[in-house]
Amino acid sequence: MTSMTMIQAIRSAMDVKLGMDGDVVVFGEDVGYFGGVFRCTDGLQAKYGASRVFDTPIAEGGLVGVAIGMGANGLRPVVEIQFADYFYPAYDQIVSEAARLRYRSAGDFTAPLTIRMPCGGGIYGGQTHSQSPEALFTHVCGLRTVMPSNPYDAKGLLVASIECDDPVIFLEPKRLYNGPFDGHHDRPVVPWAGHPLAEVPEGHYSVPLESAAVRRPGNALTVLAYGTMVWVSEAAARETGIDAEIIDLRSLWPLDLETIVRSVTKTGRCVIVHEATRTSGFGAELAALVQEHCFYHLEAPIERVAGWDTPYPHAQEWAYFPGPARVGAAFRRVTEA
Amino acid sequence: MTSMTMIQAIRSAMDVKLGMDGDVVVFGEDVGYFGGVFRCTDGLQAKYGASRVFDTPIAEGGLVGVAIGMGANGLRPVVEIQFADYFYPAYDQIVSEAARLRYRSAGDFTAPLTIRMPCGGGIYGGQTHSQSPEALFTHVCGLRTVMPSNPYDAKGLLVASIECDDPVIFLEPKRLYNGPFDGHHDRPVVPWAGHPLAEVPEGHYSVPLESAAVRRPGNALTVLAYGTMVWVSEAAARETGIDAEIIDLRSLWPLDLETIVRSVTKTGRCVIVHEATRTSGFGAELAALVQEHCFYHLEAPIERVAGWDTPYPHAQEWAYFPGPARVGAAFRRVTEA
Amino acid sequence: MTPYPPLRLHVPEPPGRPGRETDFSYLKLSPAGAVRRPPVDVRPSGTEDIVDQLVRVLDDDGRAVGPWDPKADPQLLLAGLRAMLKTRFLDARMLVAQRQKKLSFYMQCLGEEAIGVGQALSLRPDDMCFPTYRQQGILVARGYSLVDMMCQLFSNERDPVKGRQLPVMYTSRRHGFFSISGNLATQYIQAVGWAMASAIRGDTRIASAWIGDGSTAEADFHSALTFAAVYRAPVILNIVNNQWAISSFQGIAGGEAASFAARGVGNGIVSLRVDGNDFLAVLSVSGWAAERARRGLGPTLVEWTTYRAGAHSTSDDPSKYRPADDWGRFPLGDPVARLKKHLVAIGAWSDGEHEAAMKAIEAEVVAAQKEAESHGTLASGLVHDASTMFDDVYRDIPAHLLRQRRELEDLS
Amino acid sequence: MTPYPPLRLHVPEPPGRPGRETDFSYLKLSPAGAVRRPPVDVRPSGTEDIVDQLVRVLDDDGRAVGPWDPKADPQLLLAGLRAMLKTRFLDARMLVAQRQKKLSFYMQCLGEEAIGVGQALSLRPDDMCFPTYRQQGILVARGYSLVDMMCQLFSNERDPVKGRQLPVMYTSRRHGFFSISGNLATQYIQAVGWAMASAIRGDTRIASAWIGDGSTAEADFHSALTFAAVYRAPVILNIVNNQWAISSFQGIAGGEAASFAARGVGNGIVSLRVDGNDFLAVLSVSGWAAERARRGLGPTLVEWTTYRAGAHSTSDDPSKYRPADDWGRFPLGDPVARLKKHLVAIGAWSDGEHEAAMKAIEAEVVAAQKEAESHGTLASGLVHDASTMFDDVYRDIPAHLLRQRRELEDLS
Ligand SMILES: Cc1ncc(C[n+]2csc(CCOP(=O)(O)OP(=O)(O)O)c2C)c(N)n1
Ligand SMILES: Cc1ncc(C[n+]2csc(CCOP(=O)(O)OP(=O)(O)O)c2C)c(N)n1
Ligand SMILES: [Mg+2]
Ligand SMILES: [Mg+2]
Repeated sequence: MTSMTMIQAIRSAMDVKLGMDGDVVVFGEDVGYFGGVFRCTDGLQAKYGASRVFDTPIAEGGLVGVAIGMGANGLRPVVEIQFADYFYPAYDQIVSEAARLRYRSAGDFTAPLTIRMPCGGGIYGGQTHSQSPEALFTHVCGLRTVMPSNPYDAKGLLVASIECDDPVIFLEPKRLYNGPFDGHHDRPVVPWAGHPLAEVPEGHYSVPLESAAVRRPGNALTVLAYGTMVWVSEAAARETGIDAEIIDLRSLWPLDLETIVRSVTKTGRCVIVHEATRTSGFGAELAALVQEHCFYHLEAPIERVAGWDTPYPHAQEWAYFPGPARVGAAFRRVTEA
Repeated sequence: MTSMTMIQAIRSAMDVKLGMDGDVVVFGEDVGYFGGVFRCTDGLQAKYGASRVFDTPIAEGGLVGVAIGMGANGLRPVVEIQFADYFYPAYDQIVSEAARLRYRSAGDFTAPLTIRMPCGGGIYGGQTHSQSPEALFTHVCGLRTVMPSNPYDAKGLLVASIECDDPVIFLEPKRLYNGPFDGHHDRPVVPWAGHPLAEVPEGHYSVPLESAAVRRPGNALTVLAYGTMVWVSEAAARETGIDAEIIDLRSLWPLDLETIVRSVTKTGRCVIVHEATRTSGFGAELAALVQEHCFYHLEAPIERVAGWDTPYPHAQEWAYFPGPARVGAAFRRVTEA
Repeated sequence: MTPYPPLRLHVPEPPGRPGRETDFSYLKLSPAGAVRRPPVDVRPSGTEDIVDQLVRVLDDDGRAVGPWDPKADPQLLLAGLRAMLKTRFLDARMLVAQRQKKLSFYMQCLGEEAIGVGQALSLRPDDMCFPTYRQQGILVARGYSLVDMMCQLFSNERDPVKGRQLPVMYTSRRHGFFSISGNLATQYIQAVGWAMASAIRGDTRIASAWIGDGSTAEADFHSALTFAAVYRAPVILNIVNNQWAISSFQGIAGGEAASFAARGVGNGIVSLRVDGNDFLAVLSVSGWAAERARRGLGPTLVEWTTYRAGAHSTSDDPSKYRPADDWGRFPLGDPVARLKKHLVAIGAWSDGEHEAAMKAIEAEVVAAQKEAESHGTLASGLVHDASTMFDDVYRDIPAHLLRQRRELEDLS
Repeated sequence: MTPYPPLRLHVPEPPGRPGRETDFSYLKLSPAGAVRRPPVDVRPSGTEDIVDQLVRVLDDDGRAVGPWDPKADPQLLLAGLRAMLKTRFLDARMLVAQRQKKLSFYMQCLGEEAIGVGQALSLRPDDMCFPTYRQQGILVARGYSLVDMMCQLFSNERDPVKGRQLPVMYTSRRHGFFSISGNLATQYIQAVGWAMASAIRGDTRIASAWIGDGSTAEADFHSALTFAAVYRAPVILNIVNNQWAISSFQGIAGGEAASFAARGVGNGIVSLRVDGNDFLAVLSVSGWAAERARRGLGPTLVEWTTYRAGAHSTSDDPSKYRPADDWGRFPLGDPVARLKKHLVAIGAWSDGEHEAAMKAIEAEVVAAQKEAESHGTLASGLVHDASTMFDDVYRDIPAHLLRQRRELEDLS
């Protein structure tokens, strides 16, 4: 066990898999010699050589396209999209190809690839370095979408994603890379060091996909969150004193619906929190599912706290970010309803 | 007034706008000389010349990209994506550029373009000629998403879309091009001729965006549908004898929420029907909104009837298509709950 | 300031339209044997000077001439002829079957048979092809079962892709034939990735990528050229320029100002423009390109000049946008007739043998169809069970799809 | 079969790394004055033979030589020098301000100033530029207010884009400067569309498109070349090859086997490779390309050879991936020093005047900064009100955004 930041944990997952499995390759823009703009692949090219860890041209569609071809030829590519805001040029390859290949060939060809991308705001990145596009993947059948909220899960889920035979979209909340950020941007930065979820085994382990984690048991309401919003929700629970049960979804789709239903059936109230824009966000699916499965237990409307339906503004970042105040207000509304 | 098919109505909208406004241009793959694979632009090049109506290279990203540049230079482009299944290569230009340009430049530049695309199944088109990707647009702030269900609306909404200063995604349910298809694929084809909604003025008129239409008033439950599913829902109501209030959304986003809330408040029950895959489909947003706004009036869980979460299969088309039987079963469940 | 006249938009027009005969002089032709044959280790810029010429082997008299003569074993040529004929018969029968509604849709490759067949015969069986919908010749040449092909076309209960795809969207990993996508061009960059994987793994298998003239405008074409050049991927980048993309002439794809082969040179890729209706040229250039790839010398791009003799698909009517008799006037002729003439000229074949071969092949195709139809057709409704629809979305069926499958089953 | 050795992946490596001096011989240089100057109505293939040479005007002694000498009015050159200096001072000051946290982020164009400035001075003021984040020189040359620029950089309450974009993402329709996107390459095809619109409307305005070497790998680059060639759009397609894309050398973008200018030729576009640190070459080639566009002769692609002297952005540390003193050894030198030398050589300028100009410009920049800061900085929190966040998503604010705005207001 060592204490790792989320960056180190993610790197460690790739390191472990590169070491264990000669078919794993890692590539993307600036990931080779330099080690990635967030340093997630730092040192891996030096360790495994340039034909296993390398830089690519700036062509997201191209790099996902070659990854699919490599997957069809027996490799297990792990590619990085430099920012989630830049996956759009690769969308056709992701949706029409990676997600459909097994189905359309009835299993004759498959593309087991993992697409990593840093997502989310809170770093003054403006509208093109802050997006959370998860709903654009959860709508696509054939894809798995995963988002960890801490170093332990990040490594375990990334290992599981690389080992998974389905294509996985692995979203990394970049604001959590260096510490468990709870939305209080005006307070001193909290590092990962010392946090129990930053205790990460150096070797191989995995966290199963499709399994949510109850981060905070509670009885007053159920909170469905993932990524940075798990920490924001914890802060909101602390600050409002409301006994929230906070579920960290970890795997967005396919989803651990059971854990959700069990909790909402118990609490009768539900708040969904995500950073992505609200309309047609993944929160909509969660709300629809919860009311479908827990209708007769619900005592208040399910609320969604989410990014506003605007691009992520640069100077108004903290008015946009769904911080503890907004989340806490929703807790209050839902418990008082 | 003439009786028009949906194809003729759509053509007429472009014809009227090309005639009225010298800034309107129409282009896309095969839309020029040939008049489009569905003939929607037939005769327009001959009438307005090849610099106003023309063929483009097979590059969806490219043709949307040039449309944005043209929009910034004062034109009002109406482009066709040959099938909605092929918009993916244009997604970056649509999301990162068309939808964001006004915002990021604080109104300094805008791109008033209309992107037409035939969508939906029921024509044995297989997984790449049958998709309904509306949710991939409704999640994107800055876009308007529209889907007509009949010739009158098709023309009126298309005129309104072309005149709108925001970028509009205009989805055309291709199974409705030639008749009001209600899902009974084994019955004789019903043409538009003679249908009241096929009575279309030849000249200029528009149907306002953001306005839903109540297609069938009723008291037993509210049905939210659009495109082909409006006709399928009417068939289901007829066949089950359930007094459904069927709302044709027409504008998916921004949405006429008022009409929806008024209806569900009255009926207390709601079924949402769409052809797109269910998970994270637009139905999820509708369900989330309805339970948010009508929670205390709801007497049963909101149900979604949608395409299964698989690609659209070719040979199993009618097991996939959400036809009257599946929709009717949902009506029964929801009214009996 | 100088007064400039108003600008005007140039929109390329084809050199022929219904009622106006095509002027084929736009096709820059070279005489057979005229183009030099660079060594296989030619540098990326080493084909710059010949990229707009047209590599040809067969002259008008059916003789093989010049440096690109593959000096092929006549048995190989005969195998090619048979595969081309079989492909043509298959297409013809399936067009009829489509009109009979036994399949929902069909796409023939009439006039382009030499390219797929010739390249397949130049590759090793385990080299991987990433075809478009007009390379059925590859499957035929590699001996894929006609019955399996037709079962796919009929979407019947033996359809290897379980009815999930439109007809012609074959897949056969065992025959080195990648699953065809309905989305144009996507497979072009995947082929490069497959080839890169070969290089990463220290393998010797190479990839063959396919795209149409129209589809070169798509993004994936550019990605493919970039990645292939950067990593010197062992891949053959084929462009089938059959002059049309549905109703759009190749000028709309950018073929007016430069050949498609020139795109390769612009990206630092060894590139050639070749007579795609000349089976010997196809064999020769494919073999040369394969040798380059396998020797680690990097990618080769080949623009095959040919003509889409038929409609784009069974949904298309080309008489709406081009002269009806265009193919008959296409200067590079019919690849089958040209190879036959050569074989007869070298004494390896005769009219009688040809006649007999045609009969035998037709009988084989008819027999295959009969067998395939016995497993059902889309019209007959004998298709894979609807519940199979939920398989293969993921490796294992997740909970939500099990629920949906149950819902479907409950309904019936 | 022949035994082939296992394939191996080629991964391009730069000719220099930290601790290993760059060998700049990979840059094919031509002597000043050596490249011929085709007539403006040259055919698309007419620059094939010179596309890998390097158009240069200034020789080592600061003299203008050869057919590309623009014979420019010294006043124009002085305007260029001043705009370059102003750009450089602006960059230097903003780097410091960023370190002081007055702005969140900054990107300089050190070493590349001649290109944006020179092209701006070759265009008419109403020609539309579609820049990347390294063409601030265009705005400076066109006289955009430094205060407005800085207000954008400080994201303050006078920021013309209301704090919505990262610093350097300027927009000014009035100055023919298209809104910069954070997504690479997207504006390249939009420029072509803008130019096509000019042609459709019978206008005489042209467009200038900008992209970096690294970004040429993106799809939109390919679309732009295709559409520009097909419709002969009146556009200048600029590629700024500053050798790096963050940490990736231009070889990773495909610059190893062919120049980026060669991409243009491959698409049937008149293309040149030009010394981008030679202000006279920039003026001359830009003017030539603009004349071609305005005369309806179609697009011109220009690869400007230059060097990214500084870090990619304030978030980057180039010492991690390239030798620290690389720029000092770059063979094409510093564009400002080279133009100054020329002006002194022709007697239009002196060291004293230069010194004085530097002082005056610095004072102007400092004064502008003072004024801009009086309207706030990101650090000071004096920014556009949060409620403005909901404006401009659509032309009119729709109901759901009014609800969200109310929710935000209720919160505070
Ligand atoms: C991304 C995408 N856009 C559009 C289409 C529709 N489409 C199918 S085939 C075709 C023409 C392709 O022409 P070409 O590449 O020349 O191939 P050919 O049919 O001539 O063999 C088009 C536009 C598609 N399948 N995919
Ligand atoms: C679509 C997209 N992918 C990746 C990035 C991240 N990114 C920003 S700048 C850059 C390098 C661009 O290099 P180049 O085009 O050579 O321009 P330069 O910075 O050298 O001027 C990258 C990869 C981005 N902004 N957009
Ligand atoms: Mg073609
Ligand atoms: Mg660069």
